Amino acid sequence: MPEPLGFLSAAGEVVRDLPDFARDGDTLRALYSAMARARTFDAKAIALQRTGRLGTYASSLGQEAIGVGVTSAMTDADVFLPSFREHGGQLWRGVTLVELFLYWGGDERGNDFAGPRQDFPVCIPVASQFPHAAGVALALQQKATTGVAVAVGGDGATSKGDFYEALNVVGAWDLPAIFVINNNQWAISVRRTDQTRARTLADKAVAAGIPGEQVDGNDVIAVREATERALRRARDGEGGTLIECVSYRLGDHTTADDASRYRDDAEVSPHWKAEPLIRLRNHLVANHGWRKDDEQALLRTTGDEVDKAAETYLAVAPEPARAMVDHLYATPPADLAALAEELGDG
Amino acid sequence: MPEPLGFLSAAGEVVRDLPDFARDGDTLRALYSAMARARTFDAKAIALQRTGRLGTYASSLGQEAIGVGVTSAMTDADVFLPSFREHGGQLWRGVTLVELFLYWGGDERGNDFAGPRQDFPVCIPVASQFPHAAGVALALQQKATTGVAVAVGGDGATSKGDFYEALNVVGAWDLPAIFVINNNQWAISVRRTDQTRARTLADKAVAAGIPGEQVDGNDVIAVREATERALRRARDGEGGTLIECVSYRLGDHTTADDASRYRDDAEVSPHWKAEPLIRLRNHLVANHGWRKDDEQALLRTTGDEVDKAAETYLAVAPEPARAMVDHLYATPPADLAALAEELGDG
Amino acid sequence: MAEHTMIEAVRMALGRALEEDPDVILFGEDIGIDGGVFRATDGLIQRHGSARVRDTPLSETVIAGMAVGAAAAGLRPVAEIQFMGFLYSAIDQLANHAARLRNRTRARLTCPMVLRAPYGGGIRAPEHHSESAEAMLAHIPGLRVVIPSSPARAYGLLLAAIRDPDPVVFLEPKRLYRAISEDVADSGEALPIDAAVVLREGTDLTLVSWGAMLTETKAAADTLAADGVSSEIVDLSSLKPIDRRAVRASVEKTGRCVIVHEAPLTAGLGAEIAADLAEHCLMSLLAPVRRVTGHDTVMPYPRLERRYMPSTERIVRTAQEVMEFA
Amino acid sequence: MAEHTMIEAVRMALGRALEEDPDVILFGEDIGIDGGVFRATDGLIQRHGSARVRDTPLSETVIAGMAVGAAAAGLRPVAEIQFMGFLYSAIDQLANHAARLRNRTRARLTCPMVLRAPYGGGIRAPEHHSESAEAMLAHIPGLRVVIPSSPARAYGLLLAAIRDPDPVVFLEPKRLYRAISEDVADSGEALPIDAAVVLREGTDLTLVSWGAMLTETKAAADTLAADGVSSEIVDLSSLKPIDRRAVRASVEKTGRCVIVHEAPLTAGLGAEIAADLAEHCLMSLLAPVRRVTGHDTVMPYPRLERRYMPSTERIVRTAQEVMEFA
Ligand SMILES: Cc1ncc(C[n+]2csc(CCOP(=O)(O)OP(=O)(O)O)c2C)c(N)n1
Ligand SMILES: Cc1ncc(C[n+]2csc(CCOP(=O)(O)OP(=O)(O)O)c2C)c(N)n1
Ligand SMILES: [Mg+2]
Ligand SMILES: [Mg+2]
Repeated sequence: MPEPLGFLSAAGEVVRDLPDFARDGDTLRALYSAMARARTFDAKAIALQRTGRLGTYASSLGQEAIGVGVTSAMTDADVFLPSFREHGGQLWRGVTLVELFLYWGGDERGNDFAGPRQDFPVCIPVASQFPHAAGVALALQQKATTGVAVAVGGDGATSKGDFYEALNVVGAWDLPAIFVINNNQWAISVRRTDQTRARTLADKAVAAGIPGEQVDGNDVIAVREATERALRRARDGEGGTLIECVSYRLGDHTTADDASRYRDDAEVSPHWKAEPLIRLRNHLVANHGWRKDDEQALLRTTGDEVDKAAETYLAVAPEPARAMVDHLYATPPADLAALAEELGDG
Repeated sequence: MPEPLGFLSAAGEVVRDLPDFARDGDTLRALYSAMARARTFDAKAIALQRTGRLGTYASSLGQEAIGVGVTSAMTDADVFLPSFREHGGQLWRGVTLVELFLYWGGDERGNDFAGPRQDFPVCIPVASQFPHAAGVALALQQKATTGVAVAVGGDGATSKGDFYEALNVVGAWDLPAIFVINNNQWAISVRRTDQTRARTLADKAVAAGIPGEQVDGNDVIAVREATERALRRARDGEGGTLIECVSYRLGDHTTADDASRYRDDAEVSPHWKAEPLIRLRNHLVANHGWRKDDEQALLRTTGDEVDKAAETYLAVAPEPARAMVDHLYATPPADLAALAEELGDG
Repeated sequence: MAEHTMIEAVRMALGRALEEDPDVILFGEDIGIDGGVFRATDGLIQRHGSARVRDTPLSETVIAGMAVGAAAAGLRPVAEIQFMGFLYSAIDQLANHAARLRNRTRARLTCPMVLRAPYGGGIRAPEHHSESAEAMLAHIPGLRVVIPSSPARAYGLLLAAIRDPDPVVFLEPKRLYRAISEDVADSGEALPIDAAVVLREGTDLTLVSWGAMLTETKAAADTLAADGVSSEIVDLSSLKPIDRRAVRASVEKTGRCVIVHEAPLTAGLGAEIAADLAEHCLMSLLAPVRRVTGHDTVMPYPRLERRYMPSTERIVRTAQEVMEFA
Repeated sequence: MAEHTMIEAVRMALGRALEEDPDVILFGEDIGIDGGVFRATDGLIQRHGSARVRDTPLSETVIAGMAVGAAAAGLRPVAEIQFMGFLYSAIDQLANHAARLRNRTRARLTCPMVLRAPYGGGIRAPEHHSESAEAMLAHIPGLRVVIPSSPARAYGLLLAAIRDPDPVVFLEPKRLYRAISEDVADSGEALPIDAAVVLREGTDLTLVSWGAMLTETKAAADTLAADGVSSEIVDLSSLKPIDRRAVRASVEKTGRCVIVHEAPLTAGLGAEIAADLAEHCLMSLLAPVRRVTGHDTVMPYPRLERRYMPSTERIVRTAQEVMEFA
């Protein structure tokens, strides 16, 4: 069984020849900053939830390298279809912090991204984004673009028929789609090893006859590199890829969850040593002159930015009641038009 | 890529050491007779359908070794969950010809087997029997029996989420279940190779982390042997197995289908040389003294038996209208009780 | 103008859509070289190629879900579910995604897809091949559910469904596929998608139905006419949204109503219509609103199928009771 | 006797069933060591072991389909779908198999399974976590659909569902899980499963509802009582089959009826009740039957959720209109 693809050890040492992009300090700094931004957003979101100012929230703590690594390889021609745990990826794609807060605060306008207009919003029904990704890939293929559909789901998502049916059609039709698994070892309280007996989740690609690869999901360089390769293959008409990113969910499943019910600290602690930010920071410090100042400045600006976004979000008044029917159809049928009137702008 | 497990060549020569059961002439004659019986039933069913005396019917022509091979390895402790194309298997299990005619003639009583009371009836929604098999296996395991749930589905069925979700839980829970794929190369008009890019359908077992094996589905000895081994593993607590039986659908998909729309005779003809009855007959002739007389006697008795069963079936009056509500619940709710009265015995 | 069956009209509309809009794409099981098990797509792969007329793997969830994705990304997928009995696996994608994408993105992403499926019984098909589960779909906000009742209506409504900017489930009464022919011009003209139509005007009684059951409904109206009862026949046509005004207007005129559908009684769509009338037309009603439906049970196997389906006689008898009510 | 919340009552019933019948088995996502996301199964795996309280992979189709197989093979599976919004993937197995197995085998195989799922909104949950799709399930012949309205009723009805020889979908109003406590004895006594109950007797008006909406319905009845209007409250309780006699009897007495449910209006289960009354009680009705329901749209995200849900005020206002009708 091959090791998952990785370039940086948990301590940040280079363990394999770096891909070109990872030799560039600016690129690495950008990746690091993006992960830090996601983590800061995360902390703020949890704080807001704890004080009743945000809805149930799914933290990406410890898995920031996945969303950031994947999306940093993508272009505007591609389409991103996240699960509910890829805030870092959404942010990299251009979704704003305010939009994310709005979504998690329970406001549909959070899905009306100013940025990546073609990207899908957060997907709550587990694995149901994979069929969409197949459909998006079909459209991209049909319209002879170079675009690729890139969907992310969890380890639990791989047990669902949607995942499998979609993977299979991606194979059968050579669709330009990449399915990324954020294997954070847990689906709420169910361990990866209780979810499936498959040796790796990447192995599930065998069932669809497409390449599957396991990468170190805490190594943003590995995630990006694997995604870049898969994107290249897809753009070259070679079809889809399944990428399993091995990571760990350091926090609760969501703010509604209490992970201490089903796992010990003793299990969690070692994973803190392997999380994605430390290793890249170590690498930046050792190789690209990243200093304490840089770190502090980053945390400060990111913190400020997130705080400001939170304030903006909190100041956004809810939509009028009629919004709940105004967008159901392009042209509201008679009854809904009447209902909208009745609900009014209050 | 290993060859599918096979013992008899298309011509009936032994190409691999025979398992013990296959050295016994009586056993082989029983298997041959069962396949011939299925084929005779098949011909009669098609004839009845063509003359408006049976509903739409799915022929098992050319795939008789699968149902017969699989069920001949099973015991009464096991549960059979067929698709809609495993008449030979159902007959071996003890379902009567009259019951099969009734079912395909559009009468629910055809599912009320006198014989294998625990077996499932024909399953029309493709692949939906696999979750049932997982559930049956769970019950067999829970009740500490030695029983195993054995489900059969088609190559097309392997594309459906039901198949995959069930296979996965069989793996995750070590359930005593065997999933058999009748890979007859076609799902109505869709070729196996357009159904999935998986190298083999047996390979799909990788996604569930259970053993998968490809066997020559036209070699009843191979099918039975692979099933016996899988049954043994399951009874020993070693969990489930996926068995792909490679065969070919010689006839139309059903009597409602016209296969000439999507495949040429040129494709079909060579497969007639590999079909399961000829090879076993040749083997019986060469090794077990099977003579023309035996063959003719078999065809005669089987033909008579099937004709008589058809007559019996045709003489069975439809149920009274109230039957359609009488069996919906154990105790009909008030409205249905009233409806039953109203519909009456006419 | 030539006479066409409904299956031909469906095919004509699909062909027209493929021709007029390069974004239209068809996929489903056996719709390619086989032309669909009912031949709705016969010849289309030859004319439009295997990129635009595609056989899918046997995966209803992905058929629906892929349509959502393709629609959001700029295609106009017209997907087929081979029989309504196999559409249940698509409900999750319909309810949780197709019907919501516009609303939950505040119209950033939309879902102009059509999911076609033959529905209904009466052709002695095997079990699970005769479903009429339209009411389940009509309960999903954000969907459209449309059922044509004749070749011409199938042509015009299917074009309307394909051009509609929102998801439409288009249910084809398979019993009518070849049962009737009528003049259908391949004019490219769509019919209004949200409108019920009065198929026959009348004064004494309103008969509301849709799809194949209009056959028995019309026959019942004929019988009733011979008895001097003038029935107005409303073809509901759009089951979601419902053209409540049209139904109410008819019942306000006639004062009596019988609703006919093939699906089981309980929570069938007839309930919604009767409830609407009970709320909005109570004072116009001269008699209880009655429903003639499939019995409240699973569609039986072919041998008892006829005993399940609402018959002309049942409709006539119920209508007579409604007429006699005082 | 001690006071218990509904979630405790559910847990008590599950524990009792596991104790009294070795064939009872529980499975679902996170129901083991985590005790279910709402803690309905808290402590059960410790008491009954991981063979009888099982965490499934994340696979709703197989949860339902495995329950069918296990039930047919002699177990009494009580499976959980984590939220009703994820139950759509189970509908195929429910409609095509669970509901039919007895009928299609003429009772050779039966399906004594329960599928539990929390349903409904009002707790500011994320999208897809607030579904009320009970009407879709109530349209499936062969199923039972049951919704409790209080801890004691949850206990008694869940035991009844588990002991019932046919498949039951047991929908738990999650808004009530911890909202109310009442005396619940762990007596092992089941409640009648097919019966509606009159929660409060009255003479002027019948209010029909179920599950969590009975909270607002009762509050509305209180307000109306202060105005001198005496409301009879019928808790439908069994949504399939419907206890039509109980509803009719009440409306025949009061002459007026308002139905309250959280699901969207169109083709909601209120339609069936109104239709039944329109057919069978027309002459008793002194006013149109009205429905107060969730708006005919998708449940909005939390910020607008309250504006979607039927409020006490909406019920009162509608009831007043019904009372004023002349
Ligand atoms: C179809 C479906 N079933 C159940 C749920 C409830 N649920 C939300 S997240 C989750 C676990 C998901 O695990 P995984 O796929 O590993 O993703 P993770 O949360 O670990 O990122 C479950 C069961 C859901 N959202 N969708
Ligand atoms: C879920 C589902 N979708 C579609 C159908 C219609 N249908 C009946 S058989 C069939 C093809 C099945 O192919 P395969 O699984 O290879 O079995 P075979 O018929 O070849 O034995 C289809 C599409 C069905 N019965 N069930
Ligand atoms: Mg996970
Ligand atoms: Mg096949």
